[in-house]
Parts: sequence; C-alpha cells; structure tokens
Amino acid sequence: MEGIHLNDVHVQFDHPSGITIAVDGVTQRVPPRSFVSIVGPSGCGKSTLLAVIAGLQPATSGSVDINGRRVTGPDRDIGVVFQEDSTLPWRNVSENVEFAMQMAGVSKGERAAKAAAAIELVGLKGFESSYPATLSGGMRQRVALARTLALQPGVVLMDEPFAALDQQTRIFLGAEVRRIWEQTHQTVLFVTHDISEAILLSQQIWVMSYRPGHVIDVIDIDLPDERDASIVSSTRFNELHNRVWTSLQKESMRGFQDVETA
Amino acid sequence: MEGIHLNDVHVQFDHPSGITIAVDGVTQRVPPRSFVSIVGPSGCGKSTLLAVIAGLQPATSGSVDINGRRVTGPDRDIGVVFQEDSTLPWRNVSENVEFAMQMAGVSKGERAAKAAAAIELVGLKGFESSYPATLSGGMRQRVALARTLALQPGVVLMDEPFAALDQQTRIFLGAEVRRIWEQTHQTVLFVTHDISEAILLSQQIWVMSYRPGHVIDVIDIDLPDERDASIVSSTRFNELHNRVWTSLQKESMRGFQDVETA
Amino acid sequence: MTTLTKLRQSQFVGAVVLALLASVIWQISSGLSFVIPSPAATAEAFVQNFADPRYLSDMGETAQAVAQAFVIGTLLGGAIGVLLGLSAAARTWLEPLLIAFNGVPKIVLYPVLLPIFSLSGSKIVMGVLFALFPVLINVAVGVRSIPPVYWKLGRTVQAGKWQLFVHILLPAIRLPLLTGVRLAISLAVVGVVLAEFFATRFGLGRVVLQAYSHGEYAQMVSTILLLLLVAFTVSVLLWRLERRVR
Amino acid sequence: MAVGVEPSQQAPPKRLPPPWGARWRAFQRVPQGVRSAAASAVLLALLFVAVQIGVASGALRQTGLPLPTEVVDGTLGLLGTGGFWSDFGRTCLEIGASIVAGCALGLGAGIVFWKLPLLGRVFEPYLVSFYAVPLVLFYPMMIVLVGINAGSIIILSSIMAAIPLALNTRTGLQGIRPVHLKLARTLQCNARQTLFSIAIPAAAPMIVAGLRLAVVYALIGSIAMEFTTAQSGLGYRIRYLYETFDNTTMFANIFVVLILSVLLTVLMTLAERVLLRGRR
Amino acid sequence: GTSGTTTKLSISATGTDSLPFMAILQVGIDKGWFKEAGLDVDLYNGGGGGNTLRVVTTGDADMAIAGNTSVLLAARQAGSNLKIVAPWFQVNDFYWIAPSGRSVTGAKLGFSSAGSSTELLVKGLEKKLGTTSQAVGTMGDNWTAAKAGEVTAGWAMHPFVTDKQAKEGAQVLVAARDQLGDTPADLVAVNTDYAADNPGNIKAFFTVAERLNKWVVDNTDEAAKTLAPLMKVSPEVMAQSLKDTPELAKAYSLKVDAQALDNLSKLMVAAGQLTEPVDWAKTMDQQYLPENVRATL
Ligand SMILES: Nc1ncnc2c1ncn2[C@@H]1O[C@H](COP(=O)(O)OP(=O)(O)OP(=O)(O)O)[C@@H](O)[C@H]1O
Ligand SMILES: Nc1ncnc2c1ncn2[C@@H]1O[C@H](COP(=O)(O)OP(=O)(O)OP(=O)(O)O)[C@@H](O)[C@H]1O
Ligand SMILES: [Mg+2]
Ligand SMILES: [Mg+2]
Repeated sequence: MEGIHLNDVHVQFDHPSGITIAVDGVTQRVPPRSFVSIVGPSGCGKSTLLAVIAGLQPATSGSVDINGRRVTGPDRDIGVVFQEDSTLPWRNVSENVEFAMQMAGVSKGERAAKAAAAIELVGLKGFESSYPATLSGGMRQRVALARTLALQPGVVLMDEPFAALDQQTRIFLGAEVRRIWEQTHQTVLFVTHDISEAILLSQQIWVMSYRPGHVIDVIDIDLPDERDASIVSSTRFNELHNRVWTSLQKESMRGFQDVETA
Repeated sequence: MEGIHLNDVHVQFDHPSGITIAVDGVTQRVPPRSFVSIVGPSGCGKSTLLAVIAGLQPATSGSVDINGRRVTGPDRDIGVVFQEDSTLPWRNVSENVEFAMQMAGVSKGERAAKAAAAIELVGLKGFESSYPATLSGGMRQRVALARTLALQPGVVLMDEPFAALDQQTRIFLGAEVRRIWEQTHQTVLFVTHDISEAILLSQQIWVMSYRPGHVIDVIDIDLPDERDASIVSSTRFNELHNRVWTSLQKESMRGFQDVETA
Repeated sequence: MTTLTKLRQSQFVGAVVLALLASVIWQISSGLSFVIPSPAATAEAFVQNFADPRYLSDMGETAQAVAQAFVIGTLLGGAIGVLLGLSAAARTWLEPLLIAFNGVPKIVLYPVLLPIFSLSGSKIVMGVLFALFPVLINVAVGVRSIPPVYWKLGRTVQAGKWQLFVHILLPAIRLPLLTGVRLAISLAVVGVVLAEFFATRFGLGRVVLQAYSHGEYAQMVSTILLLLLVAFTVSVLLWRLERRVR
Repeated sequence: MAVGVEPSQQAPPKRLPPPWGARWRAFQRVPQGVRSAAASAVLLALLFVAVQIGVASGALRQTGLPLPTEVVDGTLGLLGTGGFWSDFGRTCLEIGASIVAGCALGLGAGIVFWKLPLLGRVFEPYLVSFYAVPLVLFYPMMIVLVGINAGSIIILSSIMAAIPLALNTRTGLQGIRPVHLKLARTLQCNARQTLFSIAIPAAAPMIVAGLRLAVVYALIGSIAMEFTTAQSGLGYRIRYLYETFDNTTMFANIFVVLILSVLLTVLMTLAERVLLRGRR
Repeated sequence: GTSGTTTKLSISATGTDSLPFMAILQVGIDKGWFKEAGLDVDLYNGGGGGNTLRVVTTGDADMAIAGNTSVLLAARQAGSNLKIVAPWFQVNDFYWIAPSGRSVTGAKLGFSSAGSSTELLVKGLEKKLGTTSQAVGTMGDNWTAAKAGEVTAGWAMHPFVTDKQAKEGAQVLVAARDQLGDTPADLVAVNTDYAADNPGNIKAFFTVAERLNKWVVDNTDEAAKTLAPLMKVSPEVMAQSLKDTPELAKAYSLKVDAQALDNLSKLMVAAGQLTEPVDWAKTMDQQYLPENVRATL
C-alpha cells in the first residue's frame, strides 16, 4: 500500500444557488517516489482533489490512503506548495524556510541547519536575509519550495506553483524542480496548465475532464530520465504533446463556454 | 510609406544608479494589414518598444512613422490593448466599450451602434449590462479588445494581452483574435511570451534579444491562412516552433540569471 | 541627486517650512484679532506652565488617564476586531450595531457614563470609546483581508491556534493595526480631554477650560499646543514606523 | 503501472442528500443584509428588555437610567413640541451643511494633494495627527470671526469632516492602477476627462470610505460642538436637560441622536451601494 | 462615595478655580482647618451644575455647592436623594461688562445657557430694562462676544470683572444687584444617606466654613494673596475684586437671608423655570447650620 491511493473520491460543494460537483469519482494511484502531473481545464477540480489529498478538504465520499495510512486531516509528512505566493512578507528568506519547522517544534539549531540545506537546494544561497518584497516572483516560489522541502516530507503536492510566473522563469524553475526530485525522489503530485511543463517534468500525466471532474486519460511519459531543454525538439516529445493536447482540446472547448458564462 | 516603420529606435532610461538601455537600435517594418508578433525574454524591451510606437514614450533617438505620419504622441488611430486588465470596474460591458468613443466625442447614438457591433465581434453578446467584477479574466480582455476595436483604429498594438489568462482561455482567445483580424485586416503588432501563440496567430515573428534589446531574428510564418487547432500537430508548425525556441533559448538563459538576481 | 534637490523634496524640510509659514500667519493674524494670542505670549505661557507644579500634576493626571484609555481601548478594539474578522456569525450579529455606534457622537453619552463609572472612571471610558473604533475597524478589515493562502499554509503545517495567532494573524495585520493604534492615541487624548471639560478634579482639560472660561487665550492655546505637540509627535513617529514596516 | 479508470463521461451526476435540513439551507439563502438587520433587531430588543427589567427592579438604580418605555414615551412626546423641531432642524441644518462643505473641501484638497505630491507630502503629517485637536476650543475665535450662529459650528465640523476625506481621496487617487492612466493617455483624454472619467471613479472605493468617515465626523462635530458651546440644537438640548435634571427628556433626546446617527449610517450604506455599483 | 459613619467628606463644587467664595474651601484644606475639626475633606471641581450635582446623586461625593437653579431643580426631581441645607454667597455679584462706550438702551446681554442663574437674571433684566438676551457661554466667551460686538455686554463675576477692568478697560454696564436685589449665588445640597449617617460632619463643615468666611472678611489682604494663585490672577486684582465685592461681610457669611431666597423663587417663576413659588421652609433643612445663622422661613 505504498504511494498515494485515491479510492472513488467525490467532492461536492453546497451553496445558496445549488450544488457543485467538483470531483466525481476519482480512483487513481501515485506510485511511491514517482512524479505525476495533473492537467485539465480551469475549474475541473484539480485544486479540490489536491486539497483532499492534503487533508485540507474532506471528501464527500471515497477515501485517500497515503503509504497505507488513511488521510483524515493535514499531516506534516505531506508538503504542499501553493499556486499563490505563500511567502510571509514579514519574515526573511531563512525565517520563511524555518516557518514550517518552527510550527512543528523543531529545535533552533536543527532548524537553521536544515533551512540552510534547503535554501542551498533551491539555489537561493546568499539571499538568506532578504525579505520577499525584494525578491522576484520566481524566487519567492523557490522560498515556498524550500520551506516545504526542509521538513523532508514523503509526499509533495504542488498546485500550479509556477502559474503566476512568466514562461522563461517557468522553464527554469521546472528544470530545478525536476533536478531536486532526481535528488530526493519524493512522491510528487504536480498540477499545471502547461502541457510542455507536464511532459518535461513527469513520469505520468493525468488529464482531467471539465465538471464534474474526473480523470479521463492517463499518459505514461516514456522519455529518458535525463531531460534537458533540447528534448522539446524530439519527435517523441511532440507526439506526447499532441496526445495530451488532443485529450485536453475536447475538454477545453466544452469547458470553456461554461467557464466564460459562469 | 504604408504600415509601421521603425527607424533605428533607441530608448534608454536614466535612473539614480545608472542608465538602462531598453531598446537598442531597432529598424523594422510592419507591412500594412499584416499581423506581426514579437517574442523575447522578460525585460528585453518589448513593452518599451510598443510604448514608443503608441506615442506613450518618446524614443531617445530614432523615429517611428505610421502610414507616413511621424509619431509624436498618442493618436486615436492607434489602438492599444494592455497586458493588465484595463476594464473600468465602475462601467458595465457596453459602457466600457463605449468609453473610448465617449472620450473621442462620438455621439450617443453612433456609440451605441458601434459598441453593439464590437461586442458582437468579440462574442460578448448578452453580457452588455454585466460589470467586469462578474466576468472571467478572459471575458474582461475581450471587453478591452472590443473597446479598442470599436474606434476602428488602423493599427492595433497588443502587449501580451493574454498573459494573465490560463492556457485554455489563451488558446481560445488567440483563435478569436485571429478570426477578428481575418475580418478587419487591421495592422497588428502583438507581443507575447508564448511561442505557439505567436506561430498560430502571425504572419511574421520578431525575436528580441535580452538587454540591450534589439531584434535578433525575423521569421516569416508560412503556414496556410486557415489555421485551426489541428495545425499544431503539423510538421511545419513543429519546425517553426523549434526555430523560434532555439533563437529564444539562448537569450532566455542569458537573461534569466540577470532577472532572478535583479 | 544633488543635496539641494534632496533637501527640496524632503518631507521633513517641507513640514518645517509649513510650520514656520503657519507661525508667520499666526503672528500676523494675532495682530488682527484679540482672540488670537500672539505666538510670543503663547510661548511664554508654555514655558511658564512647566515651572508650575500644579500644572505638572494636572499633566500627569491626564497622561495617566490617556494611557489607561489607550491601552484598554486598543486591547478591547483589537479583541473585538479579531472576533469580527474571524467569525461570520459575529459579523452578522454585531457589525451593524458597531457601525451605528461608531457614528454616535460619544459626548452625548457622558450623562449616561458619569453615574455608571463615576468621575475618574468616566473620563477613561470616554477615552476608550474614542480610541476603540479605529483599532476595531482596522483590525477587523485587516483580519478579513489576510490572504487565505496563509491560513491554508498554517493548516498544512498543523500550526496550533496560538501559533496561528502569533505567527500568522498578528504579523499579517501589523500595518492596519499600527494605523489603528496611531489614531487611537490621538483620539484617546481627545476623549479624555473632552471628558475633563465636563467634570474632573485635575487634568489638562480642566486647565484648558479654566483658561477658556476666563478668556485667557494665550494660556489656553499654550495647553492646546502641548496636547497637539504630544499627539503630533507620537502620531508622526508611528506613522513613519508604519511606512517603514514591510 | 497506473490503475486507469474508464472515462465515463455520461455518468449521471451523483446527488448526495444535503448535510443539513432544508430549513437551514433556506436560512442560508436569506441575503446577508436581511440576516444582519434581523440579528441586530433581536439584540436591541434584548437590550431594551434587560434595561427595562434592570431599572424596574431597582438593580440599575444608581445609574440614573430611566425606564426604556418612558424614554420611548418621552420621545413620542417630543415629536409634538415645537421646541424639539426647531432644535432638530438646526442640528440637521448644521450636519447637512458640514457634510456638503466638508466633502467639497476634502475632495478638493485630496485632488490638489494628488496633483501636487510635494504639497501632499508636506501636509500629510499634520493632517494625520489632526484628530488630536479638540476643535471645540476654537469656538471663541469663531465667535469673533463668524458670530454666534450655526456658521461657527458648520465651519468647525466641516473641517473635521474634510480631513479624513482629503486623506482618503489622496490615497485612493495615488492607488489608481497605472494601466487606467495609460488608457487615458492612449485615448487622448483631456485633464477634465481624466479626472472625472478615470481618476475619481477609479478611486471611488477609497473616496466613499472617506465619505463615510466624513459623515460620521460631521455628525459628531456638530453635536459635540452644540453640546459644549451652542445655544440651540439637539446637542445643546441634551446639555440643558442634563444641567436641569430632566432625565427622561434628556434620554429621549439622546435617543433621537442615536436614531439620527443610525439613519445616517443606513443612508451611507445605501449610497455606497449605488456609488460602488458593479464592484465587489 | 462614602457610606456609614466616617470622617470623610467629599465636596463637589462649581468654580473652585474661578470664584473666590468657592476657592476658600481649598484654603480650608490647605490650612488644615477641616482636619482640626476632624474632617477629611476632598474637593471636586464640577464643571457646571449638572455634573457637580450628579456626582452627589451617584454617591461619588457627599455634598454639592452649585448654581442656585440647578440645585433647586435637581432636588425637586422625583426620587431625588439630594437635600438642600444652606444658601451660599448671598449677595448678587453678577455684572454685565462691556467695552467702554456702550449703552444700556436696546442692549443685548449675553448669558451662559438656558436654565442657568445668568438666564434667570437676564430674564429679570429684560423686564426691568427692556434689553434682549443671547445665550453665549462662559465668562470668557461672553467677554469675547462683547468685544466682537456680537452682544452689547456679557455676564461676569469677580475677580473676572476686576481683571478685565484692569487689563482691557472693561466697564460695568449693568450691576444685577442694583436692578434685581440679592439672591444666593449657590445652594448647598447633601446626599440624604450621608446626612442621615453623618449629621455631625455636615455641622462641622459649616463651622469651618464660617471660620473661612470670617477670615476673608477680617484678613482681606491675606485672603487676597492666598486666593490669587488659585484664581490665576495677580494679588492686586484679587485684592481689588474683594474690595469691589458688595457687602463683603454679608457675602462671606452663612447667615441665611430669607429675602434673597424669596427673590430667587420669584425670579425663577418669572423666568418660567418653576410653576409655583418655592416653600423654603420645606425645601431647605437648616438643622446643620450653626443656630445663630439660621432664619425663620
Ligand atoms: N469552497 C468552495 N465552495 C463552493 N464551490 C467551490 C469551492 N471550491 C471550489 N469550488 C468549485 O469547485 C470547482 C472546482 O474547483 P477547483 O478550484 O478545484 O478547480 P481547478 O481545477 O483547481 O481550477 P483552476 O485551474 O482554475 O485552479 C469549481 O467549479 C469551483 O467553483
Ligand atoms: N520607466 C522606466 N524607468 C526605468 N527603467 C525602465 C522603465 N521602463 C522600463 N525600464 C527597463 O527597461 C527594460 C525593458 O523593459 P520592458 O518593460 O520594455 O521589458 P519587456 O520586454 O516588456 O518585459 P516583460 O516581458 O517582462 O513585460 C527593463 O530592464 C526595465 O527595467
Ligand atoms: Mg486550482
Ligand atoms: Mg512588457
């Protein structure tokens, strides 16, 4: 029972004007130490699914097991990197990275050592005492990443961590995430809008449908483990890109009308 | 002398810590009624160049001529669509679309007729009395587009109009822009980060270098005029994508270090 | 930038110039109307006050009441503000009444306060009523506009309630809180002094009123000036801090 | 390696029973404003009953509070007296005039401070600490400059109202999104168009918040000034009744002031709805 | 507030910092005369009758010395726990002062506020002199308004009158005493509970008060020097103003003047503050006064 197991997960929201079914019966497995990406149109329930796995949102029915343990609430062994900038502006880089450990009651000395290592890992050495306001968006997401990694969680959930950044920065940070994962081999579930990004990073991609959201396609990425930027010009990359694009295209067109008129 | 002529345009900014050369000698031509895109790394001077053409920013040296007239300041015949959401939250959709005409002193009746046509053109019929707060980001950019088009400018400048939107919406809106351009055949200069978007929309792509910014590559897009989503799986598309990517790649890596440590 | 342009753009220099300008206008207008004491006479009264031990004890009395009113008002306003910011139910029940109460001229409540809080208590309560609302409103708005992602972060790292309060809520509202505190100090002074106008045994309000009812305008203005100066200094210091805080 | 599931696009949406009863959901659907108003009414009624019982039983004897029912009676009684209406009219006149004058002054000053940032920066420290001045004390000067009439009160409360509005207007104008000003430039808007069609509407949320403060300050200023110095008006009447120990009538007048301020608050909330139409 | 038997006596008085006949209480404290009589006196300065008296009704203070009309109206309230026990300062020392050159005919006289002693007098003057009136506020405001021409003359008492005469050439336009006769400026009221528990304290208070009165009358120069700093005026002005006070020996005496009380009642009825004359025998309880100063009412 290693890895993340989703067993017929359903989530619905009640609100004054009715009920929204956000996730509608997802049964999937993320193998341990693997890197899986989710792509899908806006509003299809990706964030909701991640929130359920993180224990932030109870499933209406169905269940999630991580490494054999049923998820009932947040757990420090599950790290989350959010889409929004989640750095705390009143703390400098190392204080931000230490935040999670501080809440967990890690001793001061250990915190400092682990934070230094994590900061080094995400390439922020030299910026320890800078405040987020003086950093670029990309650097802030690295801080958030370092904060999550410093606790050395077994599972890392990332909800469009680079959505707010420009494409150049995304390419660069994506490569960093892949590099870090190659070092740590944590179990990673990664949500993105960007097909190229998903292909470049992952071992498997789940394509989600528009509401009610479920997984309509699972694509194994059989590219070599060593991936540099040149891989995007390979034929296999283009084939995979087309495969994902086509799956998504149908959904996009269907979902789009709905989103735009929502 | 039809179209947009850039004659050795230089722009530099003086600030306390020195001088930034944002645009460094651009000499190019946008043929009349054509669709040209600019791609380039962040901070390479794309927005600055567009601002010079729009008459918002004086060139340090060099000049811009549009349809034979020297640009000395803003002109209502040059429409601009901004990257940021520029809808006015206190006006509903038709009031927003009428805004430019109202400032230009167009009579009430004419305004209403032209606004209705522009709203129809961008596919917002039925939303005339909605306020921006109730619209999605994509719909708001359509409002901005309609506002610009309603004045029927000869030249339309777009500065990453879809940068803030998710990929699904971008694909959809890109197709709309192309469709509208096919109807109106205005001269369009379009700035984007997204290579696929640039290829799908344009007849020509300028690749800009990192600072000091100038055009390092001009690529004619020899795809058929009728472009639908399926074209992205064509070999020619992939060749063009690789060509642009390679040009850009070198620049990206060079510029990135600089941006991140800025 | 040259020193000269720096000097010209400095807010401090501008404020001093404005103060000098105001003094000149004051000097001129004091010659025009007898109700306006001359700056010199006021300054003289100002200095003499500090040689008078009774004046100093009045000052101490007022300062003490202001300090108490400020502390109580800030704590109370902060507590209610946090409650309103966090709880939708509290908003439903209390918000309209608090907004309405904020609009009430507190001074008319003095007749109600005096019998309940007695002489020395009611001036503190008056100060509290004045100081309460800016803190309350700023904190409530501040808490409500904390980005939800901070709370999500707190939950994923399993921070306890107290940890959330100390490490997320307090620092996140530091700016609006400071603004509220700054206004609270000024308003606590106004509240206490106004209350002292009505009934008191000691305090600067009494001194001002005595000067006022005797038509001793130089004496009156010198005390107002003192109140102003103190409030101004505290306020500007806090305001600078406010703009410096990240 | 993956446990794939069949994409079942036609699966009928599952509808689980709502977690609570239908009645709760019905309550949730009542607009927030109505719920708030109902809750406030309940709280006020409870307070009324509590004070009524407290006074009647003698538990609140030393507070000198009259029976709430007597206050209501007294208030109704007031409505029939000419003296009340002349006080009421004078106070309303003062408040109305200070709101109008204060808003014009505050808005104008805010715009000037925005246009001339240096001036704004220089005035700012003075304005931010202005709250600490008991303006009442400038009354003697007003007697000389304006005379013994509503004018002196209107001037002082207009100044009180203008300050928060000026500060808010300036902050609001400074916070206009640059893209809106860029838009104005590309459309070749003239100064008037830029100000009235872009700048002021864009800063409206801050300006309206300032307006709220201005109204509160105009009310507080007028009543407080009457209370301490004037010769007629509701504030004065309360002071007079206080001095002459007519508790019930005094409370009736205080009650009227409370109602007046609630009325103004409600009015401002409605005005805010209209002025900020379409915004979240 | 105090309850039960005690040596404490808290007095709440209006104008301890502007009226010499109130400030003598402070002198009594400073000189230790109350202590000698076994009284631990505590002095509040209430601003205006409303506050001065409310402090007593709430039990914060035990005794109030405040403006005649306020005390009378407060004591007549249903359920009031105030009892009037003495008049205080029984000469009419109110003046209307103006810059020089003003005339009484057609004058507009300033008073403090409706319901006050000054309103009472101004109403009386209206009948006698055909003047009009305008509520203005404190003595300072009145003098300011008079100088600004908003009113012809404003009300004032000693030493304010003397001070303005000396410094700004003020002139007395109307002396209320000449027109309307005497009334007590203030009345003394006590908390009924306190009085029941501590009748001896009140008696002791009046003994000391008489001693202070006598001190002013017999040692006017010393009194002027002692009172001047409390009034924030110069000793010369204070001395002059005591000299100008009409019938100093009557003013600074507790000897009850029945006629002045009657006069007060009449003025209040005429001003519409009361509907029927006051029955002083019922209203004022003289039992705490030394026997030699009591009067038959
Ligand atoms: N707390 C909530 N209450 C009600 N509806 C919600 C809530 N959270 C999400 N939803 C709805 O559930 C659906 C799925 O939302 P979710 O945020 O999971 O989508 P997403 O795939 O992450 O979209 P995006 O790509 O835009 O982030 C949406 O229709 C959304 O409106
Ligand atoms: N007003 C200004 N003053 C000083 N420097 C400026 C100014 N505007 C732009 N710059 C600098 O000029 C350079 C080019 O900026 P510009 O905004 O044109 O880049 P860009 O290509 O549009 O970037 P992006 O893709 O991030 O929008 C940048 O280094 C920027 O910092
Ligand atoms: Mg999401
Ligand atoms: Mg740009």
